[in-house]
Amino acid sequence: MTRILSYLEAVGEALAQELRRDPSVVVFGEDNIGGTGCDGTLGHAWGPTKGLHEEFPDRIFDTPITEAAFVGAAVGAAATGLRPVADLLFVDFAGVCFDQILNQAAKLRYMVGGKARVPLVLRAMWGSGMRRGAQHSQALYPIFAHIPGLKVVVPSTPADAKGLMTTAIRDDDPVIFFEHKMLYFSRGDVPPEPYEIPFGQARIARAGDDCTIVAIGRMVHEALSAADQLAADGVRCEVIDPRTVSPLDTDTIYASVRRTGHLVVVDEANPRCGVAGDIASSVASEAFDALRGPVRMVTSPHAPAPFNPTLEDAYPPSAADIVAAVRATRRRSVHPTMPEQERVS
Amino acid sequence: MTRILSYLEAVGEALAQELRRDPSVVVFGEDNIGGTGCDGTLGHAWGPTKGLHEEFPDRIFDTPITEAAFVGAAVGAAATGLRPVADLLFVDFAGVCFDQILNQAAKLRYMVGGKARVPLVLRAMWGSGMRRGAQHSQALYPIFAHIPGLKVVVPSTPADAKGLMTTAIRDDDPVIFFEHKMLYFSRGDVPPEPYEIPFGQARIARAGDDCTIVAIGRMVHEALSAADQLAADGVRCEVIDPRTVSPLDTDTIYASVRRTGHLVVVDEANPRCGVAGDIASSVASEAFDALRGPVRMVTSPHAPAPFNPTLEDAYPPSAADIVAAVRATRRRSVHPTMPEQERVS
Amino acid sequence: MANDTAGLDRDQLIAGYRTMRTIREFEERVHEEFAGGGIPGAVHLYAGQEAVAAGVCAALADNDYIASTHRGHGHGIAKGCDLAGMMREIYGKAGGLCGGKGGSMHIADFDRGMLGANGVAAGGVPLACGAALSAKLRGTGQVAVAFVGDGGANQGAFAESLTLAAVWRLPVVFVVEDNGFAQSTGTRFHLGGRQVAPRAEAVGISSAVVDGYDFVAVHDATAEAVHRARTGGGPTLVECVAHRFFGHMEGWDRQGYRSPGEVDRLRAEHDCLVLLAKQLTADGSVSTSDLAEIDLAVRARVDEAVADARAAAEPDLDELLTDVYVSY
Amino acid sequence: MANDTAGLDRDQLIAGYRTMRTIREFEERVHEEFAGGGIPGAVHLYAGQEAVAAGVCAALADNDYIASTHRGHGHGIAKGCDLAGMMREIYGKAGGLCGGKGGSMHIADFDRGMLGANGVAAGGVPLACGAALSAKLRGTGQVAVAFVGDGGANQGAFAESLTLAAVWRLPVVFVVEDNGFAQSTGTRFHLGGRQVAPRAEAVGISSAVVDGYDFVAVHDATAEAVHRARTGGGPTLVECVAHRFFGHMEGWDRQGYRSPGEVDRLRAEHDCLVLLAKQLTADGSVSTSDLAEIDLAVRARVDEAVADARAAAEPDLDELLTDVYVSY
Ligand SMILES: Cc1ncc(C[n+]2csc(CCOP(=O)(O)OP(=O)(O)O)c2C)c(N)n1
Ligand SMILES: Cc1ncc(C[n+]2csc(CCOP(=O)(O)OP(=O)(O)O)c2C)c(N)n1
Ligand SMILES: [Mg+2]
Ligand SMILES: [Mg+2]
Repeated sequence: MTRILSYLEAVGEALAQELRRDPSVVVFGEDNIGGTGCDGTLGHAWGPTKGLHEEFPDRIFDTPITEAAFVGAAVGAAATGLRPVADLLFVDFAGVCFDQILNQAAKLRYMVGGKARVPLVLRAMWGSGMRRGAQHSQALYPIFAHIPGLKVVVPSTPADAKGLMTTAIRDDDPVIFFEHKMLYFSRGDVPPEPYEIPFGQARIARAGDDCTIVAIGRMVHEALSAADQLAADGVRCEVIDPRTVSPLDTDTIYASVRRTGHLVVVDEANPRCGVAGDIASSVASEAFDALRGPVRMVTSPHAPAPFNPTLEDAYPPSAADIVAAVRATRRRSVHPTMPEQERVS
Repeated sequence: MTRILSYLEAVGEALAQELRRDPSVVVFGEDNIGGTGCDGTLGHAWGPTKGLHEEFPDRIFDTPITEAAFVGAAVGAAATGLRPVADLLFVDFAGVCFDQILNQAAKLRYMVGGKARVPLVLRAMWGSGMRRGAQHSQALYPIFAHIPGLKVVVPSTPADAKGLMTTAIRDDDPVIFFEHKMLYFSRGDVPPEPYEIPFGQARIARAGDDCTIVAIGRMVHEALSAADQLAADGVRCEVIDPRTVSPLDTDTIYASVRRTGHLVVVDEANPRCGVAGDIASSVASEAFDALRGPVRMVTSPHAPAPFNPTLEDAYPPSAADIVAAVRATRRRSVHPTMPEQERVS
Repeated sequence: MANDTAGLDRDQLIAGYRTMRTIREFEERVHEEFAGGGIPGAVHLYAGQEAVAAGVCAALADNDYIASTHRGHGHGIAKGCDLAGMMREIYGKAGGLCGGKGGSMHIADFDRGMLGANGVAAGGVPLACGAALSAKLRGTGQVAVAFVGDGGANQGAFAESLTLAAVWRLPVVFVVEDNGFAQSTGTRFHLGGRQVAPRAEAVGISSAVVDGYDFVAVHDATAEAVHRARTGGGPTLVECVAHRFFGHMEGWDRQGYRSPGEVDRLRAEHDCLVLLAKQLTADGSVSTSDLAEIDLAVRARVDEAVADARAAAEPDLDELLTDVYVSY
Repeated sequence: MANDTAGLDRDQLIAGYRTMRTIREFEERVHEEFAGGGIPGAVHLYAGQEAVAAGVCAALADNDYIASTHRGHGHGIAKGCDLAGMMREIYGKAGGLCGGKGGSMHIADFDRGMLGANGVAAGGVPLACGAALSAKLRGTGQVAVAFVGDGGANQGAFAESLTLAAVWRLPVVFVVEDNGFAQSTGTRFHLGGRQVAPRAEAVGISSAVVDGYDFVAVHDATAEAVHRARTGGGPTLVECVAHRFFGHMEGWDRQGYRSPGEVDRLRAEHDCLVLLAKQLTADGSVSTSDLAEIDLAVRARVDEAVADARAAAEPDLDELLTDVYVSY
């Protein structure tokens, strides 16, 4: 039995179920219970933590605007027996606590020779589309994927959001959990019981043999509508959602490209040193012989996000951009298929 | 007439000459003049700023350990008529002031619709090899190259260090200037007069037709010794030093790969979402038809830097790793050369 | 207050009233326009706090600098930013102060010394220190003001800026606006009910705490701070207490965190405009009809600005990729 | 000082002396070994400040936590880290507390509640707040100590941690070690000659400033703070003034920023070991020969640790890629 839940409700359900299951789970962030300390009642909890305070009054709390302190506190608490889920609100605010992520959370275990574990989850709202301007619309997951020691999760559906959050809370390493602000109210089937979705296992969102499209987060939906349009012309695309960009399920991607011979990566992040180039370069290195056309990367431009809605709508990749990229790489199918023994095994 | 200078002296000479030339240039950072406020004499200026205080007592000064404040102050000063050169010491400390780089310096001009300029230089020591451990040995330039609005400079020789610093100070955009700690005492010819080296123009460190090796910073020297070894076997490698990773001179790289048919990128940074994958994916997209073997990326591993010298020496790419990568990609030359009209123009 | 700084004359008081009324009218109107769906994005209204922006900026010269916050409309208006340019920016239209690329959270006007609203709590405070450093080194005698909220005052960047300003003896004034809340979290929690001023004193920065509803009090405290800054005396912190009339962000909260009737009482008993009107009309030098005239004129200007913004064109699509760099 | 916390008995004082002597011997020896080329990397010596680490940790239980700094040898020794394991780590050898992967700047021993030295100024302070949160929520009664230097106290992360600890009423003690310098920059400049304690008071945290050369004074102030933390009274800041004997970092500076003869005077007039020895022998309960015996025993242990570290093997090359994740 499954119910239709929103992405936001799905994240909240995972938090509630893990709080019930494991007393070491604690949740905190600005306004996570909404207005602690004001006269009278609590005010304005919102988002996935809404309502948790009523059931877990002692295990979810608000913080002052002190990200460096409370993200660092999450690291220290994780290393001493808790499983904190800290809320950054917008991922853009990682800027004010980046040392605690880059130099403390990510490196502690390695620096102490494996004597520590840092089982924390850092929740972060990301992505463009909400008319929030350049400081509230970034993707940034490529920056976190670059950092050894972190795990980076980017769910695209309510069911994945719940299962991946459950896995993230139970995981013994620091996890940055990316929630796309424009997916919060997207809805889908979500099983009611707790369940884990393993990290590093991609989801084949749509099967096809003509071109592999790897898409991240909200872009999975753009890729699917692009695939629909292309199917009308008889081009059958395979759409792969990696679900986690660190670890990354390269096996599923390579296997698909070996069937299709073509790769398009769709990444809402900025283009330089992003996940699109990361995946495309891995394929060009490890599945090169299977490529029958150039890899194509479809990303947001090398520019901050604009405020104006018309400009912002033109900022992230669109289904039309993806269709064009698939056509472009297939048009340039110039390589003979390799004989079997030449295939990379 | 040129003299032999160290990389460190070359950076210092650029600072001194620009301070002389332009009264709006100011320099600050921790210990930049060394111990301001102590009883008696100043203590311990070191590095490229050593000695500047004597000539420019009012234009170089120390800061308390307040990176968020003084890097942000550099942004505010740059937007109001100065050309600050701020010193981060180790690039790893970008963690404690990342918001001011990511959300303020990089985005200010765009957010205000072009009404502001932010001509600042942020100096940062980077790289492994000095036995400093995980928090003092990072590369991190891929993180900065990912951010639209920043320019990222990674000089590999004393002459480039001076010319690129001169350009950085005169440039009207925020520049992150990466100084490899293990190159500080490397020496080379440096012209005495002030000169600029334009951003986005790669240097061909060695010409060759058999394989293109793109290498960054200290890796340029590893690539050159790898090229020497390969030349002994008759493999003539072209070694390209991009000098700046943002902007990146892709034209020079594409042109080279179109001649050689092979690409190896050597990047001391960690592998995920790094410059190696960035360059390799661009080539696999824009010069795909020219590739006669898989692209190869040689990087540090997906791990923090270890303290132990034996382990640390095994951490960054070595000439031997590069030789192996070149051999590997050439061994797998499986594609016919494309007929002329198929070439990407 | 030092005598050389106090004593606003009649015209200055009237100008202050006009500024405050303009902000109030502007914000009440943006509130309606947002509700009507005409305005996109995140809008944080300043209504209720007008005396702070107006009082502070009345003590500044045209070429002085201010670094603002996410709640920046009042600061911009008080510093003299063009009303239509601001409204267009809030609508995201061509001809907006940032060409529509910044919006409410990034309104800036460098020609007016307005270095920008900021989407990051306390993010603009170090920028103000930099502007002060620039003024000091260029020897211009300019002063920079850093606005920060009670919540933003808990940011490390704010604490570091206090230290840097003290050590470098910068001509900067930190204006803390305690409006009772950070989003929906009350100062009783996040400041432990305390003031921010002692944090400045702790690093050797003198401070004043004033009634943020009182234009004259805010002006006088700021004027003294500005005088100190201009004469090489270094930084000062001025803490102003004045609660906001609206929620944290338009369309976001229903202010459940406020006690019942709190906002009505606020509007009834702590309206900075009513207070200043009383002060102005007390000695009969200004009549209520004089003020009513101002109110009408202000309304007309705001009407114009809204009409202009609604009618304004969308930015050209090419704008998406311009202004990332001066050159690249 | 509250009576229930003061009054160290003879054995505790002797234990304190042994700890301080061990740190001194350890650091003097590391200084020589580094000069001899045996030790790689960045080493910051604690000599001169021994009474702080020893006094603080004498007031802690075994399962209490400390978060240390880049100058962490003294903290580790005082918290009971294995001497040989520390020395091996400083040499970067197999069997070091971090398997040779951390070095001097990252020595940690979670079994002893030592959460790690830290290469980032004030980087460990939020971690201590987290350990305190953990203790509070798990109801264990443990306390966490955050060590920070005078220079690190200017970091935003430290200021934010004070606020967070106050708001969350955490069982944490902030120990500020004012040793006069941040690298070569003096407190006269970067603290404006001020103390850090008022910054804690400003957010409602009570504080004490003590002579960092006086083991008993440091212990008593810490004991009171620990008592407050254990009994739900929340955080305290203890500021200890004690200058270092060596330069900022081995092989880095010639201490040109110090006035001539400053270090000699320091060693002659402000040696915490001499002071404690005086206190111990004053009433005759302990003889100088008793202390000489301790000194000999300590030297022997340090000799052993050095010999052991020199002889120890290099870590296995596979270690390069282990411990990045628990699972990946
Ligand atoms: C570093 C950072 N953390 C969190 C936020 C989200 N946020 C936006 S406004 C706000 C409250 C700010 O409160 P205050 O500084 O008192 O300003 P006010 O809204 O009351 O004017 C918060 C937490 C932010 N913008 N920046
Ligand atoms: C955030 C950050 N900035 C700069 C440095 C470089 N650094 C290392 S130690 C040090 C001085 C620290 O002074 P203090 O906190 O007083 O500790 P002490 O060395 O005196 O024990 C500095 C600036 C650093 N480690 N971290
Ligand atoms: Mg507020
Ligand atoms: Mg110090």
